[in-house]
Amino acid sequence: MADFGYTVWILIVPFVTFIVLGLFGMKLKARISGLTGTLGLAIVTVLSYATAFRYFLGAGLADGIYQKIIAFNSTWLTLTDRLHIDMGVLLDPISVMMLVVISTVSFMVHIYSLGYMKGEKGFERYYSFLSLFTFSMMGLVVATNIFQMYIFWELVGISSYLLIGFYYSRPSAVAASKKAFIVTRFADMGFLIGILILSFTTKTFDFVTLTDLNGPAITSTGGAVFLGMSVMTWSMILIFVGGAGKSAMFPLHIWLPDAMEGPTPVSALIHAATMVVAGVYLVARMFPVYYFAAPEALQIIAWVGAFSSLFAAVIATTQTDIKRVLAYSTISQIGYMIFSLGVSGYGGPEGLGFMASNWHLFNHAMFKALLFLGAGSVIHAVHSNYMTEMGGLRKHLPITNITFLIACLTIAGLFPLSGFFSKDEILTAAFHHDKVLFAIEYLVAGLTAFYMFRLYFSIFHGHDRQYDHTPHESPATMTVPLIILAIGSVFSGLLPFNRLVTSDGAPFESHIEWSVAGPSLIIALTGIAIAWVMYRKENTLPDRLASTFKHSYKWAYNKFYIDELYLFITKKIIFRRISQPVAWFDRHIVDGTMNGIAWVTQTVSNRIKGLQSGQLQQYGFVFVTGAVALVLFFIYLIK
Amino acid sequence: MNSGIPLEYYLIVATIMFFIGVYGFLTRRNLITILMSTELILNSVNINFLAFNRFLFPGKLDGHFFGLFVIAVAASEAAVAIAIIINIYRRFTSINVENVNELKY
Amino acid sequence: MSLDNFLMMRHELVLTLAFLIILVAEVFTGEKKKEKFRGFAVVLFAVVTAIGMLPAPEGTLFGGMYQAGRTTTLMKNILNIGTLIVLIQSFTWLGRPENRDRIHEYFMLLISTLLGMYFMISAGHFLMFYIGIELATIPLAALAAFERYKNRSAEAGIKLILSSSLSSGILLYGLSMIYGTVGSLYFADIAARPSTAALTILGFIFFFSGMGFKMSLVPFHLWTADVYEGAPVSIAAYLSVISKGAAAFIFIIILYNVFPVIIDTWQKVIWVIAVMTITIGNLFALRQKNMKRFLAFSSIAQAGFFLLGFIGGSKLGMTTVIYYALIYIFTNLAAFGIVSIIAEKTGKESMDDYDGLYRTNPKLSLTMMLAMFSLAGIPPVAGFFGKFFLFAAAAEKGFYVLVAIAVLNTIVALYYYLLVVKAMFINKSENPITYFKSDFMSKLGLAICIAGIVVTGFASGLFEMIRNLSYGI
Amino acid sequence: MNILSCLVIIPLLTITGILLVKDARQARVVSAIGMGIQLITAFIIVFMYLSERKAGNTDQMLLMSSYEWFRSLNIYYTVGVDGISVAMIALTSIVVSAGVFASWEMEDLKKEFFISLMLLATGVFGFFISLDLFTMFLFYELAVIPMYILIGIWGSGPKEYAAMKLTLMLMGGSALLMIGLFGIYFNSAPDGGELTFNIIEISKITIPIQAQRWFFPLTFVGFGVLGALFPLHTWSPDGHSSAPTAVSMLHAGVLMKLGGYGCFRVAMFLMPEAANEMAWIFIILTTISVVYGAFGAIVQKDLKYINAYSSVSHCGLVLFAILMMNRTAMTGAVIQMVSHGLMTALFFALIGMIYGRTHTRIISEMGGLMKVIPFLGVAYVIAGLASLGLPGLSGFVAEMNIFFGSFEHPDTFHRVATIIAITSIVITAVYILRVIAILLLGPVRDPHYSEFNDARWYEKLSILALLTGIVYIGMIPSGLSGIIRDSIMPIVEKLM
Repeated sequence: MADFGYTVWILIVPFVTFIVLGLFGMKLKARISGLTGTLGLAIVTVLSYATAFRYFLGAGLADGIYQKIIAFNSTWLTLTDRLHIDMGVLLDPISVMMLVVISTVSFMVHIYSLGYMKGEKGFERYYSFLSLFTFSMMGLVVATNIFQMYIFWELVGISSYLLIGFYYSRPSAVAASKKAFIVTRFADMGFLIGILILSFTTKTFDFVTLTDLNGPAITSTGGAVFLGMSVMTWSMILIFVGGAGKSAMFPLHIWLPDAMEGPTPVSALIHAATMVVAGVYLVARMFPVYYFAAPEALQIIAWVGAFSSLFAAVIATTQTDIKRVLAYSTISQIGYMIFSLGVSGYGGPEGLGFMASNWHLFNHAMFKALLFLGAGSVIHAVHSNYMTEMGGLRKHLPITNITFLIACLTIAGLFPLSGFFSKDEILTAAFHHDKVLFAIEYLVAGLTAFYMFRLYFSIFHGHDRQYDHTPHESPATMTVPLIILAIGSVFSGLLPFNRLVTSDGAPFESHIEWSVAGPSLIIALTGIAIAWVMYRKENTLPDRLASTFKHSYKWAYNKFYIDELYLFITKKIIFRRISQPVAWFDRHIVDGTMNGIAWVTQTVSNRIKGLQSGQLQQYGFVFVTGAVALVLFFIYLIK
Repeated sequence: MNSGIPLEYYLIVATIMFFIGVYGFLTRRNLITILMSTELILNSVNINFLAFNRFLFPGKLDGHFFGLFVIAVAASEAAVAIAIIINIYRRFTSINVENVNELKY
Repeated sequence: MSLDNFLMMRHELVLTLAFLIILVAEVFTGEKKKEKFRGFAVVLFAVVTAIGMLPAPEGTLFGGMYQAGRTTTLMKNILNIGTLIVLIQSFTWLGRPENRDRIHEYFMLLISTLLGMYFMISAGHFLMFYIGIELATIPLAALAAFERYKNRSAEAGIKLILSSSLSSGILLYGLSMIYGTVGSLYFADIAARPSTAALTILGFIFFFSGMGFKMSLVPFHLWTADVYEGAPVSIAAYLSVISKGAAAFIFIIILYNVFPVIIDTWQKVIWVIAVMTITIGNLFALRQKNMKRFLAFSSIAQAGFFLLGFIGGSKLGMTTVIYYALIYIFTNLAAFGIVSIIAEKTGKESMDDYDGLYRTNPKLSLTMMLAMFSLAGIPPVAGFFGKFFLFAAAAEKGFYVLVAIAVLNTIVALYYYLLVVKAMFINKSENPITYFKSDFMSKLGLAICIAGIVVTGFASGLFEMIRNLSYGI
Repeated sequence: MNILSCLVIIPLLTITGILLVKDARQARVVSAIGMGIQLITAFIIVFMYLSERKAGNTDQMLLMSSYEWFRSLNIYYTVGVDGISVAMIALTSIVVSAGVFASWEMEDLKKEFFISLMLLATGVFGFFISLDLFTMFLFYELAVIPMYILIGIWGSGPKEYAAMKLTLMLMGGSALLMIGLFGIYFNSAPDGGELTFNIIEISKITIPIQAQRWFFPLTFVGFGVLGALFPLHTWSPDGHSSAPTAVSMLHAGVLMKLGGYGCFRVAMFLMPEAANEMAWIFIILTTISVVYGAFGAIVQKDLKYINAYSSVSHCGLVLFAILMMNRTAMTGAVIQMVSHGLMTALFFALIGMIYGRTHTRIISEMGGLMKVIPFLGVAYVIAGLASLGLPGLSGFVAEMNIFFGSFEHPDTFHRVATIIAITSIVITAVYILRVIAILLLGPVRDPHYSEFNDARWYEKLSILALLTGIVYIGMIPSGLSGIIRDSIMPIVEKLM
């Protein structure tokens, strides 16, 4: 088997960049630090692509099956006699695919940011954080064991926190970053407990051992049963909670729309293409365990994914902030991927959902990054986030217009763009699994097409608004990445994923099932058509519709009040009902007891001062009484 | 030598004297009287010593000697006490024990 | 009786000699030289102390009435050292005009009380013990009333003398009962003829009350605070360390030598009294503002701690009692020394007057802090070692509950000792005690105390020596 | 002379040096030099320890030496170190040095301040090297008492009350401890023979179980008070908030570790049977500590109070892990001690520095400091991240050891307790991020802030010393964890 030892550098390079820019960035010129970061990423990209080519073109194959290759592994910390945390690089189809996705998008974002972030204060800080993120995300995907994954999982969380709060003097950004971190942290607690239970049952963290079909995770009968489900199922559900948190699945999705407070390229990289799909990756990584040892968990995953995709799509139709629309669209699309894993089987054609999910992940990374970067380009031009303040931009931003349109068509799933292929496979997998879920996803497909084109038409069509200055096309540093990503979006549908990324590593045959794909195309087109009618030209139709469905619209517009619910729980319950009473209890009861002891002592001391009255005869009385009392006590009571 | 009065009688007298002394110490207001009450206590002790010696251990004279020494010591004690009482009288112009209570609590 | 035998009484003899020298000297000293006489007397006493350190024969005299052993010699030496410090500390005070013509009296009275204590410690018979205890008490009353023109001094004197006569009456009453049951007042005889009759117990408890008075144990302690406050500072110091130390020594000797048979009873009595003493002493000390009164109550609580060494009846117990007494002498004398220096220079005795003392008189404050820490049992000063071993002695025999009560009380004690530290170091004052220079003798006195406080704890050799001279039941 | 004793002697020599210098301003230089030497000595000891181990010496304690003290009571001055003490010594020397630099601009009574600080250091170092219960106890009390002076004189706010409360509660703990030590001592020779205070000697025999049942809780609670065991932790918020910077650092950073260290070195190691029997009570209490401290921290308004409650939570975790009685959890406990020591010292140092500039510690009265004092701001964020257990920083390593170790227990009770304890990591994130958001981020609140200087050289030195430790442990934990794992073995074996 080929030597992939050099892949360690994929981790080392961005880390070094992070350290260098973090410590000495202040001293460097802004441009130099930007270029340093981009150069580091270029190296990573080259290495990732090289690895991908080598892996998929033979080096990863053995007996016609793509193997799991441990390119590097070293013990970082010994926990118990059998559990130890390793740091290493695991190469298998999904991790290699992720390397490509992350390095591509990240590289594009690095280049794009050179233009987009130009002149921002803290440019070097921005690049240093980007490097940290890239490092963490790379570490996450190449993790050889679930604990390494958890470590990098936390690190991507913190990078996300830092980048969302990049404009730290803006209170909304600060609040958003805090919210993102705490929500995901809460989910990570589930992940950690899940790991605890899993590792306790299986005595290993290692992915290779865990996903081995004869390994302890799969062969164990699950042991104890708790609330009707085996311990294994519980642990896998808890692990999924972690994934759901990162991937912003309902009901842990609330942080993602707010996370749009960060710079737009960051949203493209972290909150659209890479970090948020970590949950999908996690489930894919543990897929055999889910499938064989915790089928109930997989069922839950399917429903969570389906519901999230529907839920987010509905909200997306009502939002006016373009980045928020994209954020809800992201949730919806990730819901697709998660759902797809939930309805997948294992091995060969059975594993269609698994393959489709990963394929969609790949395509989604391309077109969603493209959408965000396009949105960034728009925002850059008009200095606003609200589509109500935009219109007719296609004349001013020709390149952005074209690329954005391509992305919208892709996400709507029009043949022969990449989105069509992966979405079709997902629907096919669902069709064979569960008809209800399948119906939901059909609906979502239509909604997706509708809200994407609502967005597109609102921004690029209609008539001009009053702009402060005439919008103009972005510089080349920004448009080139758009073009590259557009190309990616168009053509990634042609990649033979069924040969490369499958649930068991073995290629299988799959083709487009037109009985599923045909209606889906029609639904998508219908969605686009409705959007055309409603938003192509300025008219009153949307408003009339909104007032007809006043209540549902209001609920959707307010994101079904989930945020308020959270606010209620945190502010009212945790802050008011738990923390303040705890603080009060501590001050007044626990501390009060301590002070009370002191008070009692003082009081007693004051009360008995009369004993020392200064009267000689009273002293004598006490003396004699004391003596007599002792006598009585010892002679008549003790004896 | 035995006069026919049994030991118990002496002891009862001594005990009564002891408690009269204590009672006097606790109730009289005049310092001199208080001093006298302590002499009563000491004398009750002397009776005890002498009676025990005489009745139970006539062979040795421990008790007798003890009595003598107690008397001597009591005298010196009284001397010092009275000297202080005189000083009290000078300072407080009274020898009422209740007035002598500047120091308390 | 040969000269050798006589040398057994060396401590007493030397002391008597010193007494006589002072007496004679008074006659021949002119009016003007009287002030200088202080120095002579202190040096004389230093010589007495030094002679006490020389090796001496052991044995008994006067048919067993007087016993001299290495333990008693040690105890006397400890008391000598303490008295020497007291004398050094009283040097300045004696120089006052109103005291000038009574310097001799002061020395003679003090020496005679010490003599009384020696006889008490060396007693082999209760008669000797009684004479000793009275000799140690009566002159003290005179000393307490030494300041003729102060109401408080007179009050202290009368309270001391009358309380003491009541207590010695009760003590004697108890002794007469013991005499009645045993038929002898020789220590050896009483120990050899065990009697657990109710009358013996009754006698013992009366005897105990008398000793409790000397050691100021609750509920026999009420005179203590008033007398300490009213008496001159050096006499209060003397009362609180020397007199109390001597009482503790003879008490433990008597408990070990005379009443080993009724150990069950006296352990219970001591248990109860110790708890009461420590607790009540602490509770009262908590509130005090007058430094002398404060130290009085603190010394009551300390007396309770001594009882923890008694209760086990073991060799370790006696060792720790003697060891702690030594530490306690240095510690408490340091505290009293500072109180007396400040009282002497400024006339202030209240704790509030000590506010901000550190800023003006840092050295005094530091010494006081050491003393307070030592009293509270904080390492690395000697008090820590003393307390630790005392508690160990009680724990050795399984009195864990008593130890628990005692250690919890040390927290209360720590509180009020820290109040003094707080006053000196932390509190700020509008008009603090201004800076003053102490004279040589005050410094010398404090220096000895500091050396004692710092060294005694670490000097394990001293502890071992005391242990070799101690014994258990 | 034994090199370990140097750790006690150097601070004492430093005190002498401070006394000798004329100018009070020189006191800080003398202290800095003294603690510099101390730091070097500490690392020489670490090196010596490692090389000795490498040479194959498998004794439990290395570098031992023993001097007779109170012969008849069998009290020796015995010193020796294993991996745990070595780790604690290194921690202490770092924190003390950082503390000296953090109090560089001490204004009032400089000499006295540094003398008290050195005295405190003497006590702490002495405690960690002692193998004799008596000397250990002596150093323990020696470390506690200078706190009174330090807080009382140089503190802020209700300092007198806080100082008194802290001292009395800690001494109350040591009072219980003293009884416990007597219990151990007088039961150290159940089959006759000589009583001993030597920990190693006592660990070879079994103290009668009836005695253990009495004295284990006393010893554990006695040490536990210093380790902020619920409900005896209330000295901590008041004490920490009133103490001057360096004292908060030392106290939270090092002194509280005395509690945890004592708990397993004395209470659990010497009385394993009772420890096994009674652990459940204390597990409940420590679990409460962990969660309760974290919740308590959420609503605090004063920076120091937040950290004080956070310390209650984190130190609760130390005791919690110790009670889990297996190798991993106890290793985690020790790492947590080191880690918490470093990061909480850093926190308090930073709070002191921020306070020195803004003259307030109420978080709602500050805002946007990151912009004006970025160095301090970034350091605060890193300390916060370490505190909430971010991988790559020390807190994570400790917590993972603790949680995985605790979860090793097959019974439900331990595992439920573990899961409850885990929730603290979320709550910690809440209060840490809340502070960071209000204090450092957002718009600059006050135009005067622009006059602030960022960290000065001595402040940077102090911060960097602590940060290095945090990052080192977080990045390369295997060194520390390896040393501790080996050394914890004898204790765990005894507990099994």
